[in-house]
Amino acid sequence: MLELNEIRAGYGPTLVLHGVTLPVARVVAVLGHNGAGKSTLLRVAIGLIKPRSGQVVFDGEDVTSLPPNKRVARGMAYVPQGQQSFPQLTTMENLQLVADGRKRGKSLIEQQLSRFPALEKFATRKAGLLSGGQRQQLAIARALITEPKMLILDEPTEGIQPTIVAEIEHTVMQLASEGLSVLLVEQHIGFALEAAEKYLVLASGFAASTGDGGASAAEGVREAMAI
Amino acid sequence: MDALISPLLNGTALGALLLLAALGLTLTFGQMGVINMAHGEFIMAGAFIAYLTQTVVASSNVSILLALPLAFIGAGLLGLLLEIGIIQWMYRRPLDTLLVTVGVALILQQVALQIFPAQGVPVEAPDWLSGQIDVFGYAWPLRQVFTIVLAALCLVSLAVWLKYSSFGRRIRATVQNRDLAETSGIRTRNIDRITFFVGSGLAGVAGVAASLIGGTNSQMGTQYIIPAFLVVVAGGVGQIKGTVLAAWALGIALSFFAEWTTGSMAQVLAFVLLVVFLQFRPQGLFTVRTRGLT
Amino acid sequence: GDTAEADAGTAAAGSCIDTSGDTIKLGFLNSLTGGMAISEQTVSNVLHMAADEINADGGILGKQIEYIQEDGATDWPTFAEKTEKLLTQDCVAAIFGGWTSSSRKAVKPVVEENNGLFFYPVQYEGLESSPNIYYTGATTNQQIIPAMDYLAAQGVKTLFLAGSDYVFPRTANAIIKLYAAELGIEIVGEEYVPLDKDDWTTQVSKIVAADPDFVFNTINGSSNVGFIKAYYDAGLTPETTPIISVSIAEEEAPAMGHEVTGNYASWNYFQSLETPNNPGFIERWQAYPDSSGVTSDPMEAAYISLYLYKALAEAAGSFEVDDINAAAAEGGITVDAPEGVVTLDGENHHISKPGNIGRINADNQFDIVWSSDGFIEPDPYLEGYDWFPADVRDALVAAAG
Amino acid sequence: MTGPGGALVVTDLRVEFDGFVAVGGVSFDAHPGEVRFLIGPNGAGKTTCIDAITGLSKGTGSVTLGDQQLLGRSTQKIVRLGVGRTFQTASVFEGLSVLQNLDIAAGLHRSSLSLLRARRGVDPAIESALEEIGLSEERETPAGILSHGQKQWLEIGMMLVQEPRALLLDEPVAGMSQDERTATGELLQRIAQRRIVLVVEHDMDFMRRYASRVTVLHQGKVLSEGAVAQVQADPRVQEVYLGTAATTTAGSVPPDAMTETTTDAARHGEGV
Amino acid sequence: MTRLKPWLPVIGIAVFAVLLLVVAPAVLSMHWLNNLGKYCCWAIAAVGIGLAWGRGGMLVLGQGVFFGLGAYAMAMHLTLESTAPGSLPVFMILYDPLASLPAFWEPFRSDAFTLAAIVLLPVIVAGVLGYALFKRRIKGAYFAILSQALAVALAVLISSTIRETGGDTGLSDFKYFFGFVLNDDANKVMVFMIAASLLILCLLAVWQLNRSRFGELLVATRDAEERVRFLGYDPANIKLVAYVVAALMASIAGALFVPIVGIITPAEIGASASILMIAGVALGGRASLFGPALGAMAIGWGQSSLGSSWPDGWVYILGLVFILVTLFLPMGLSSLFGKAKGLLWRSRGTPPDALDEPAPVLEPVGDGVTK
Ligand SMILES: Nc1ncnc2c1ncn2[C@@H]1O[C@H](COP(=O)(O)OP(=O)(O)OP(=O)(O)O)[C@@H](O)[C@H]1O
Ligand SMILES: Nc1ncnc2c1ncn2[C@@H]1O[C@H](COP(=O)(O)OP(=O)(O)OP(=O)(O)O)[C@@H](O)[C@H]1O
Ligand SMILES: NC(N)=O
Ligand SMILES: [Mg+2]
Ligand SMILES: [Mg+2]
Repeated sequence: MLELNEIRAGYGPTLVLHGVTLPVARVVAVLGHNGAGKSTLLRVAIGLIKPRSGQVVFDGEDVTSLPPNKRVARGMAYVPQGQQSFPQLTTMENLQLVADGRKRGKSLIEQQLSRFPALEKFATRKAGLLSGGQRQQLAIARALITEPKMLILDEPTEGIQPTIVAEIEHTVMQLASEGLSVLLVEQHIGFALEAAEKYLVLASGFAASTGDGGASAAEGVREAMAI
Repeated sequence: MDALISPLLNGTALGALLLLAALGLTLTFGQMGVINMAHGEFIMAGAFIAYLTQTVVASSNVSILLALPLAFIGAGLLGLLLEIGIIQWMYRRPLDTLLVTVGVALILQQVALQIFPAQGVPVEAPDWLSGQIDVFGYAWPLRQVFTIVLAALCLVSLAVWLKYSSFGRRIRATVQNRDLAETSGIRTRNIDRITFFVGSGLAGVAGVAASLIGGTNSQMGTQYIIPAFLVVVAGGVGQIKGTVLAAWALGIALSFFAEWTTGSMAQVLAFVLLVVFLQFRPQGLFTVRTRGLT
Repeated sequence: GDTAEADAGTAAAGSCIDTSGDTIKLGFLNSLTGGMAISEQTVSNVLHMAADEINADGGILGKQIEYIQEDGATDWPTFAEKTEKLLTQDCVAAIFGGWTSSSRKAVKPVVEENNGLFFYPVQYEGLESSPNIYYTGATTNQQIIPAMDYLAAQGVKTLFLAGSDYVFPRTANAIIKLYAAELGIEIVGEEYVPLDKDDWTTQVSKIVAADPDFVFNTINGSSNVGFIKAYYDAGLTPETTPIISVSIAEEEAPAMGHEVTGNYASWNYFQSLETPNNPGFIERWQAYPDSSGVTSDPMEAAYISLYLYKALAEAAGSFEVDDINAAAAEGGITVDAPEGVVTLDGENHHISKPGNIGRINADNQFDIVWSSDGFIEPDPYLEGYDWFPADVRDALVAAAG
Repeated sequence: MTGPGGALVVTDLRVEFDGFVAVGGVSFDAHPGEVRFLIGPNGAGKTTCIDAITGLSKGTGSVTLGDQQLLGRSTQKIVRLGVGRTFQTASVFEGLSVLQNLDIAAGLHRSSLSLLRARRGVDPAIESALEEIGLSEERETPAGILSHGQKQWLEIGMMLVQEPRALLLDEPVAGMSQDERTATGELLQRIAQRRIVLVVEHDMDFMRRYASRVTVLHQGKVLSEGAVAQVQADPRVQEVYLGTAATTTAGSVPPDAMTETTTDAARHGEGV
Repeated sequence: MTRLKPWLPVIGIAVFAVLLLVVAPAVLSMHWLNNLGKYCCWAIAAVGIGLAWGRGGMLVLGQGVFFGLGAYAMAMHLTLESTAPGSLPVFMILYDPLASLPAFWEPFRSDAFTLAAIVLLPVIVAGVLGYALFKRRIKGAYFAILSQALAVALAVLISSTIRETGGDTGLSDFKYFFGFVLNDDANKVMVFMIAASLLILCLLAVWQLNRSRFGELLVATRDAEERVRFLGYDPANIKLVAYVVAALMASIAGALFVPIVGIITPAEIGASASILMIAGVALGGRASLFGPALGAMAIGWGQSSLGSSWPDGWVYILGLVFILVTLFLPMGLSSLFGKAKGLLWRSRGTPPDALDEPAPVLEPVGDGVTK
């Protein structure tokens, strides 16, 4: 579904990704140390960063030069790292924002509210006043409301309580099993590998190792990350 | 009692004019964070458009009504041009937009000075605006009533648009987190453009009102810009109801001070009062709280 | 430097005016940018026209005028700086321009220090004279006092004063109040608004409340527009509460539309004045590039100023300041101006002028309703008026040195 | 009193926002020598507790460090009394180098006048903090281009050079990889030998490995308190926070193992 | 080379000093020397703005207030010095010849009081104002707009107290400067030398402040004010120091402007004048040492020369300076130099000075709350 070919990208004068190619599979996990360039790769995928060279292909279409909103319109959804929200909008407005203009907008919101009860409880509170974990739930809910074909998740369980981590992991697995494509960055290697068909380990902006997912891959990944 | 009526009514009308001048800023400054010092020159553009309309449609009874939408569109287009040409590169540097737009303001003033007669041009009020209505024995000029009605209309439409339309939500979202808005599927560039268009367009409408009150010339914008920003700041940036209250309070204060002292002293006192007020309510009349290290 | 030099007025090094070639340099100093560009661009333009005319006519003392246009930028220190530049860098023989009294007061010490010449074309508050300045606009006894006399003759008993907040209106009104007391006219209100502010509503409400017989208007610039509109809106009309202005001329009136029609202005020159020279002047001006199409008192006075300089230089047979002042002191310098033949007072450097009062008609022209008997001699210190406190006059004359 | 500096004692702390009770009467204490954990569901009020202790939010009740009352004082005063904190999202001075960041942090007890002099050489305290946080090599690097984890370490280093008596860390290992977590945990244990360390975390494996005592908050109240095993065994804690999975993954099983029982846990996932 | 690096600014200042104090008086005509003196005044104010805005992040849009305090203190003194004993300044006679000198003028007869006022007035006013604003955490656009409003208020106040202050016309026609006759070339050169020396002093002072720990702290406060609070500092105090120093410099600039230009008016301290001061700083480079001073001098020169030869054009150029510099060179012309230097140093393995270059690419994208 999503192909990232030979991506070179960075910020200002510094190059962060040195020609990274993503393995092609429905569910791909990207692993690596802090600062390895995982988030950068995801930002390239969604279009927040223009790669200096390389190609982003989604659903057979070259989207390298499309802005993020057009990629979203084509079925990508993105949950950034760091519990981001629209702080001055209420929880409900945060959700309505993405539901606007969708036919089943209302019921999509309902669906997410029942998935994340905390959001229902704080529907009228400004998102900026929510706790970190609540905001992260909101971010995931926002992404799901767009009914994406592909979900790009940047450490979606960071800062979330274990029960909800489990819930999120379950949701991701389920969506994946329903046919949704997923590009996932996770520190929980076990979960990442369980969900993923293929994985990519990034080290200092280079693809250090790739392979098939599954629990058996864990050893290899740990080794690749250790270097 | 009588001594209070006239400054009260004059002040309300003055407040309405200030509100008109400031309403656009609640969008461009309050929502988008752009400190547009050329807003005064957009007001000027609105006034000149009122004049140009009059040169085409001779009857001032009709032309002023025609001028309102035209000024909205004309000033809006100017704003759009500014957004596309300059502001779009600067959303991450809000304070710097102040400097850029000072430059734009200087240029627009000079252009107006060279296009139009230096002394300014006349904008004739329609007949239906000459005359007064009696309020407790005070003959209240109709033109002041008109300013108030116009301000109220703009205010209500803007408030409804922002609060209840999905567009309003999208504007606010874009301002608060541009990247997130973009990756939530919002066409942020369109939002920027439309917001700036409407905000600047409102300045144009204010310009039509201003053209009926004072001179229409290249310098006219300069007298509105600072009070308009003060009104927005005192109201609580981005808070329309705060802006309304602040504009009204400033108008009333200016009027009463002018009643008791001189026109110049009134300016000084009103400014100082505002600064002192912000001392006590640094985030304005109405505030929005957020958490964290912002 | 040393402190011993007692006399601060020591003339600077002798002038550097260059008379060797076949041109003579003159400086024009007007605000071409900033708020006063509104008024001063026209003055600058008419100075160019006068220079062109004089050049076409053979120049001054056979030398073609080569003018250097400077921008005062509506900033008084800039006026001072440019004056100094024109005198010491460009070595011009004389400078023409200025509008507000503030600009003149900024120029004055500089021309005095450098012993230069400055020709000032706008009506002002008087109480000033300088060996280095020639005033071709009206002083108070040529504009304000005739206006007051006119009001008294009309039976005006109560008067309201409205002005911009700066030196000319403040001083003019101080004089008006003195004279009003003498004439038995009661001043029922006095209001000032900053020069760059258009909002007059509160002040006009006070006029409504005071219900004066007449309003004396010393507002300058575009603030007049706001004043006139507020006045009209409040239901005041020339029939019940007429205004007499000293700074609304043919140039300014159009910006106020029909709402100013019927009100009065006191000037020396009007476009509608029927003098032998006026039609030609109007015609040449209307044909001049970038002309505003109408003539007005300040621009006419600016036009005169260049001719006055020509007359002085030719009488002196020299471009040197001291020679020119000497020629002025000799007396008998006249200019056949559009407003009539004006005569220079060699003592106080002002010119005689006719007093006229006009009423604004629908074409924004003035119907003349009163004219003085003959020309009024300039009396900047109001020496001929015993209601003016002698101690003030003495103190001012003493301070002027 | 366990240590020289005295304990951090929170008594009946309450924080309200427009009528919403975010923290409703929380009491706990932390002593030097232990790594104290504060856990609880999202929105339980953990960050708000820390905000109140550090003067960022207004609270009532009492918070003492040794014999000093902290509540009601300004943030900078509280810091000067010896309380340091990190934030859920790392915040360092991006425009300044690592060294400058540390130097500024170290400067809080310097006299105002000495501020006017330029920095010469590197304080030994800063040198050892650089060692401690493993950024010796990066001392001249602008903090803005450090990785997420490095920033978090720098933040800890900035606290260390201030020689605080109490360190409050809000999710210090969020987003860190496994070995980085280990490094951080060991660092915290070393620090805790002489200081009060209070950690807010959702990483249960991390908690199990490094916590000495744990307080569980729920809806602004203390739900449970005690040693790790004790708390983990508490059914109420399992219900609102850990999920039943926790019982099966007790011990030192890596957190990744938790995922094996996700479906199970999901049914208990109640949220806040 | 590396050992020399920290001293490069001092060498720069020394070169600048020689140019101003030795070369300029030797080669320039009196007119241009006087103008250069005027640019020096603006440069002094700009150096302060560089500290407050460039380093401290406070967009001080109302430095005219402090410029005005110094200028009017000096102008009142010089006016009294030029007035015959027992008589009133001329402009006062116009309105009320019998009244006595306003009480607040009296102390300005004294040389010592005047000099003290030039230093203390801005310190006190900026101290009180800054304390109030910063303690209430007023910053960003709020601070900018408020400070601008204050400049307007002061300018209007002076305009409308015509009898007490001379109003819109301002104060002018000064004959003596602390006993020296002003209309004397030797004394004019002396006044120029004073202004130029003070500019050099201000540069040295800001150079030392910037390299001090305070300077680092100021940058830290600019970039993350709340974070500084959590290190135990009160950011309000840090900002206050920079603000007061900037105010003091503006006041000194205003005080020297008066004898050099010979006139002070409310327009020189109002909104446009204050913004013009900012223009120079932006052009030169707000965060650099020399940028603000050189930028201010460039704008001054542009105004004198281009403003003469092409007045409309000058307005357009000024407008374009604002636009283009802010758009393409947010750190001013000096950042071009900085970039070149950066390349040079990087190639030798030393990173560029992070303080000078808050690289915009590092700006966070996160939950930014617009204030
Ligand atoms: N906005 C930015 N400007 C400059 N450099 C950046 C920016 N964002 C990230 N970097 C740098 O790019 C590199 C890769 O960052 P990235 O965020 O992609 O890492 P990551 O693998 O997602 O790490 P983490 O696990 O900590 O989130 C790091 O060195 C980081 O400092
Ligand atoms: N300023 C505020 N105004 C209103 N409500 C607030 C405010 N700050 C926090 N809250 C609410 O208080 C509750 C506690 O929030 P807090 O951030 O302390 O949770 P937390 O325990 O740190 O959660 P997490 O683990 O998700 O970070 C939340 O419901 C939050 O929405
Ligand atoms: N002299 C004037 N009108 O200022
Ligand atoms: Mg990341
Ligand atoms: Mg938290």
